[in-house]
Amino acid sequence: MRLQYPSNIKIVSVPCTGKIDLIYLLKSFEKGADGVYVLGCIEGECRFGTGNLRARKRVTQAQKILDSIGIGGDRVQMYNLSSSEGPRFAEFAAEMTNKIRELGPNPIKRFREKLAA
Amino acid sequence: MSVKTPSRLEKILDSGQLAVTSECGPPRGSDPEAITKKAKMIRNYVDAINITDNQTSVTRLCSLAACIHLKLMGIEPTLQMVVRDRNRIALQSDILGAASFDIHNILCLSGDHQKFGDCPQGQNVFDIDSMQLIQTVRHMRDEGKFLGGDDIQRPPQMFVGAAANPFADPFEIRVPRLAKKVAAGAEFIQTQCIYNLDKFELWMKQARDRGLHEKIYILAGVTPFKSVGMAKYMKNRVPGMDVPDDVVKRMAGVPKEKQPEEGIAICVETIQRLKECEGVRGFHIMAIEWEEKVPEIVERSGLYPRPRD
Amino acid sequence: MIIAEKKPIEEVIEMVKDFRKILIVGCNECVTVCEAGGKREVAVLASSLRMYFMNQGKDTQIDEVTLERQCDREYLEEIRNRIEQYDVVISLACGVGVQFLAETYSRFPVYPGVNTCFMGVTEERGVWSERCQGCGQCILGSTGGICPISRCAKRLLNGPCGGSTKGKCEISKDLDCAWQLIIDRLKELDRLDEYEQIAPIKDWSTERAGGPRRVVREDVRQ
Amino acid sequence: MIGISGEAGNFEVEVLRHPRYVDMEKCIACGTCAEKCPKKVDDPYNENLVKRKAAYVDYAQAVPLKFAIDKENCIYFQKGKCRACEKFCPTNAINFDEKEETLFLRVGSVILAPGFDAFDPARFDAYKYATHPNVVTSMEFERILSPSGPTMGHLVRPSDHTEPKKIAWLQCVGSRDMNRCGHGYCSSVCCMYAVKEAVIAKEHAGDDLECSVFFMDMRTYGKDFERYYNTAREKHGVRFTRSRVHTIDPIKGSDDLLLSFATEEGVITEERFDLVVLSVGMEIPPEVSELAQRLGIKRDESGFCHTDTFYPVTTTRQGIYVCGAFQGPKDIPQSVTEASAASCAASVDLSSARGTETLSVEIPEERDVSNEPPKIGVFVCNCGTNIGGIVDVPAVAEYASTLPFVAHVDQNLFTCSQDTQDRMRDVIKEAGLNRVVVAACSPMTHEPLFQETLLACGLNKQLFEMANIRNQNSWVHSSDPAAATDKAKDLIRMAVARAALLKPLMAKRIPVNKRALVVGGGVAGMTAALGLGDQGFDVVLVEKETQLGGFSRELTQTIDGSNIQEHILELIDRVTRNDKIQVLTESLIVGFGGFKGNFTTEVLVGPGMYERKIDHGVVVLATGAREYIPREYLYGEDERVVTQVDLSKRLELKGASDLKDVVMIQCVGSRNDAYPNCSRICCQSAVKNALHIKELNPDANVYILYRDIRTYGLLENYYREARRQGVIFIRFRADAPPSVESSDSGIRVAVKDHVLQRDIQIHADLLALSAGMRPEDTEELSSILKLARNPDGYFMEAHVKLRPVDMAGEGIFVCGTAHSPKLISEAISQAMAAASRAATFLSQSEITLSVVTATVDQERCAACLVCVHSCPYGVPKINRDGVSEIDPALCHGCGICAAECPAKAIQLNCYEDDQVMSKVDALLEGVL
Repeated sequence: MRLQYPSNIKIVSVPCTGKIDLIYLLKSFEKGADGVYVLGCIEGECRFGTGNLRARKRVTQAQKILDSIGIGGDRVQMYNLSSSEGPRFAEFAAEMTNKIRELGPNPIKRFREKLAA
Repeated sequence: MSVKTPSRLEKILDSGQLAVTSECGPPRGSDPEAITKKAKMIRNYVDAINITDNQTSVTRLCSLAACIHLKLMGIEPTLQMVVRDRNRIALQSDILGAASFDIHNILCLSGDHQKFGDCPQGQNVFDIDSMQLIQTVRHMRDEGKFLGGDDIQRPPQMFVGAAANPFADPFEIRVPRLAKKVAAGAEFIQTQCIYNLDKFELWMKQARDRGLHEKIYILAGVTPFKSVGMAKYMKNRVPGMDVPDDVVKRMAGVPKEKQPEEGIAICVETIQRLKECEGVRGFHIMAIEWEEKVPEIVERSGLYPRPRD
Repeated sequence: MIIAEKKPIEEVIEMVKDFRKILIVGCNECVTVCEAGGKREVAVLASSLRMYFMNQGKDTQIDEVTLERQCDREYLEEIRNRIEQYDVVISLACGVGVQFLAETYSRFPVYPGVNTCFMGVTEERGVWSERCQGCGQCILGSTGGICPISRCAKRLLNGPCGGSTKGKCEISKDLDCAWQLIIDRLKELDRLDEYEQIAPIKDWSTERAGGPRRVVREDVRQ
Repeated sequence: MIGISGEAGNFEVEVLRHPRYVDMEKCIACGTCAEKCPKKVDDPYNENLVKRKAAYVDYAQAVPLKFAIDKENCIYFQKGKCRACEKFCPTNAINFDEKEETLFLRVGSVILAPGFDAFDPARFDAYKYATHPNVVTSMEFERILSPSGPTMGHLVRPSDHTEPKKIAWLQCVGSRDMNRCGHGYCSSVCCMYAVKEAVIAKEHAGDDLECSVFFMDMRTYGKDFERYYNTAREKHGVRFTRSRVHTIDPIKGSDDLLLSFATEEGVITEERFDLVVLSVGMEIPPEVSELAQRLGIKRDESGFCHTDTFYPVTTTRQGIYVCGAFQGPKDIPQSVTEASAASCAASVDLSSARGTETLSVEIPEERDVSNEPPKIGVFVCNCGTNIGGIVDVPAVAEYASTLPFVAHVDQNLFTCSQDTQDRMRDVIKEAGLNRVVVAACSPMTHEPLFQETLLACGLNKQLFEMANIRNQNSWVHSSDPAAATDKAKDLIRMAVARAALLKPLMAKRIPVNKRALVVGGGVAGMTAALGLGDQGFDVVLVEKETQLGGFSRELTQTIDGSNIQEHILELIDRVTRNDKIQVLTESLIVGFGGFKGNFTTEVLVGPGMYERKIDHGVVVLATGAREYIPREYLYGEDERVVTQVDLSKRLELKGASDLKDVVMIQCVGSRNDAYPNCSRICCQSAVKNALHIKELNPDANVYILYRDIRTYGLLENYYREARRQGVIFIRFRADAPPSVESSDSGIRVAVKDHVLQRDIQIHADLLALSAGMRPEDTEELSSILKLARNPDGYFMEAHVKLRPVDMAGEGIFVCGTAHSPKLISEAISQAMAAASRAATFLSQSEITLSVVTATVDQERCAACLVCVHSCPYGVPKINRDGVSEIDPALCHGCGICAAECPAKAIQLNCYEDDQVMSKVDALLEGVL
């Protein structure tokens, strides 16, 4: 369908969102990502049963941690869609990008600046 | 059963008359007036007055001091003692303290868990349990010895009581548990408030079947409802309480202003019915913050006047 | 096993916020199994702390290591060579491990990263419950294999109390009344008559009351 | 297909192939032709609600994904000039000279799967479909709900694109309607899809949307369908009204519609709706009828292919089989099942030819690269102008050459073309590359091709990585070429980083034991056993009773009069005479282990309980079901109360001459709180027995007390016939069931008739209960074989629609009533389907396992059991050494255990933590 979506999104693929470790989410921010979102299958339609539900729990855990260390839990999100839903993919991409734009850059990117100060 | 202590309560029970006891909760402050006032109200209508021991884990004036106040007024107190807050050293020590004032009745209890009291973060003790407290008092009285084995100079002379809840779960061990308390050395029982008379009578029957009614004096516990709200609260919120639906319905069936009267009526009817129940040797009237109604209940139940010395 | 819970990240931050070189030490035993202090939790805490410090504009070095056990000296020795580089250690082991680590490396401040809760079982993944308080005088033989000391809120040896309602404890509807369980079990074992035997007053000297405890086995001691 | 000559085993099929005017070899599906084509055409895939171009692809997921030119609408073909597509096609794939082609195919068997057409309601004037935009068919509504549809899933009505607040579904449009369209049959699928559409519409539009379904009988008879219906009604608040709407009228001055209908109580009512959906049925298209005629295949009066009850996929012409809606109206699961069944029947005919026309590829020995530092070759594809037109490919290639471990960079016009592949092969060899990154399109379509090239160079195919700079970049960021170029660099940097960490992995191959175990010797089990035995596979058939036949031994005849006992005897005869099939009766399964291709089952055989271990490659579960034993309506207390199965037997033995009044009660033990689902077969059982009584004794009165009559598909014809013969159908509501009393003179049945609005008393000689079905033995087997069951106890297939006879565990299949209640003909189809699916396993001599499996670092494992608890398939086990072990043959490769492991002792091959995080690290390089 070639729907346009923001180019700042890069995809890292995994066999199932159930494979996504909490550490992956945290480390992405530690390395300077402004936002991370997990795209899983529709709930109830995980090929492996409950992988996407587990992923959602981990996203919630990551949100809590990011909130408590001042990075902002809203920077990590989970969305669900099926493989035929191109428009929703583009919609989520735009939604996430807007959300991150509102939140601004990952605050740790100003680390060097703050260190110098 | 023969009289073993100078307790007046024991004497009355031993004489075969129906005993009447009641209870007072000490104040959350140091004014003794709160106790003495309540006690004056009911002194001529009961044979002994229990003083609760930090009931529902809410910190109050201590049971021992309140008992002393009664004693000084010439009223016979029953010292309630829970094992929640004191270890075996403190318990024995307080028993001796009470005995030094010639307090002759003690009621041995576990005590409510502190979780719902005013110090939910506090530690509890439970060094020994209520069953073992019964044994301890009897050991101190009858053997004249401390738990540690040493002799007691002037051992305490106490008539030893325990609580029983005929309604708590599991029902099948209610009578075995009573038997266990008898075996531990309890001499009288004050029961949980009775609303479910059928179930109470079943319990009594089972107790009679084992001959327990001849080994221990059972005082049936009653508490008048002030309102339908109180009935519902007791039904739903108080652990181990059995309030049948028809009792709640009966309270709900009268206008709000008539409810206190209805509560008293239920209470009086309960006493009257249980007077006929073999093995019931008296009544323990717990009129919670409503002590002024005790005389009326006693009178209307035909339990007045009380025996004189 | 020993059950522990992760401390809130805020509490850990408060403990170590003034240090610059932090070593987080996990334990591959109980705390791994109860998912509070294994390698994964070490990585999660490390990553979280790194981000926290960077966000504060602080250049803090945070390293991770997970030992086989922290309650044996030999395993603790594995970090002897590298511990010199740090100015603080956070241990995600139970209180036992934290102390032994602190004892072994007495020059280093050691902070706990978990709250040690109790000795218990995994009821299901994510649910753990207490089974033993280590009283040193096991009475399970007379209570049908159910411990009233660790499972009754009042530690009654002659329970239940009057608060037992529909098989649940007076302090919580989610908590089984231990004495109900004991009675059910005795019944199942056809031993309900034993219920009427009065449990004697317990000797607590082998428990906490007796002071810090120690077991010495001369037959195996070297 | 023009025609078939010859005979079974040796057909010659004449096929006329229409030109697509696009060379399939050259087309790279870039879509330039469609983009440049000036001609807009109605898009039939989207029910003509939007336009596509004359150069087109059917839909985004079409297979093969190749474009075509719609000759009827092409400007060049119609007017003689244009050829814009040809001019712009980057691969010169357009070929206007392509001609029609006649092919002659030599085949042994033929399977017909020509499908159906949705009924066109334009011919119903009263429904205004042809004239009012807000009356749509269910097919159109499907497209409106679809995210890839004309409104991208935004629920709006056609007339004004506003969101409807009130939608009505009208059932049985073009079905169960002899008067207006001559379709007497039920289309089987419309009730369920209407419920689904209503639920999804509410999910899209929110709970404020009012959804009303107008129906005659709600036919949610399939596995777990009734639960769905109940949820739609109770949880989602979909309203169901029992009425056939007679007229839809436009409301003047608005785009709304007025529905006129009579309620069940006979009250004439009108109601306004924003949108009306016609639940259109199925019909056989004229071209299919013509095809059948050309092939000389018999059809029934409704146009569906004629088949025999016991041979449900066999046409009247030998060697030609049928599946799908041409065989009779059916839903997707049953179509998929039947397709496998047809393939089983065809494979039996062809079994002697199996494996005779295969080719094998020579692969050079693999190079050991374990001691070499990574040497990565990066191939950046222009994809014609698809990538190159947006992304600055030379700059990207230049950038790639600066990345660590990159030893060679190429840019290609089409990396997937044969000449580029040849060149890649040379470069790998010359430059000694040991990792390859292709920056092009989607690995979904192209990874296997590039991996072939690696294999041909002696490189392990795992040493390959793709960066999708087309689908994830140039196509979707075409408006910002600079950003797309930057992103291409990022994606390649990520791919190179991962490539450097790739390790060769050898796919494990395991031999397949070519024997099948069939559990259950009823109709399904015997049919499955024959399906495999007749293809030449060894079968062990395990039956717990002393004789074969299962529950069908209790049955007499099917609704069309076919003799069930004769068929069972024939099956038993064929099974026992088949030397490939070994039958173990009085046998009990007590143990099970192993994995796909290599199972071992322990069986206790015979009265002596002699223990046998059977090694086998697959399992077919056919344990069946039995009739529910009613606790309702005096069953077992009064001998005049019987079940439908009892009644059938009685009619067979004693006839019906002594019967004056017979009452039947439906849904006994089904559709209630304890057992919410429909048992599917009981309505037709009642109709069958009612017709039988009428045949034996036309004077007898038969009353059927029902909730919905669910004679789906062609069974509807029997329901109509029963009404014609005077069988009286009385509906009752679930909350007011009939009451039954016993008296000396008969059984008194009282029920409230909702049409007549009064209580009815019937004095019956006999009361027949339509008792539902209950699964047999699934509980114990599920614990031994670790199988999933639904809440009713039936085995749960791997995927309800797409894998209807596969169990989740590979190599295990299910059929018959062990799967759900069903008719004999359906059980036979499913048994053949299970045999066919099993044969796909057994026909291989070895299975190649996926390399994507989890492995445990046993040194680190804390034996915490988290993997054991979190694996969806129960694969990890704590082994004798006290650590977790994951059998690669059983692992499905989801990686859940790896993510959950608190000791981080599990890694998933190809997705090891450092491989995944290398991409993140590379992406964010230099950010801090």
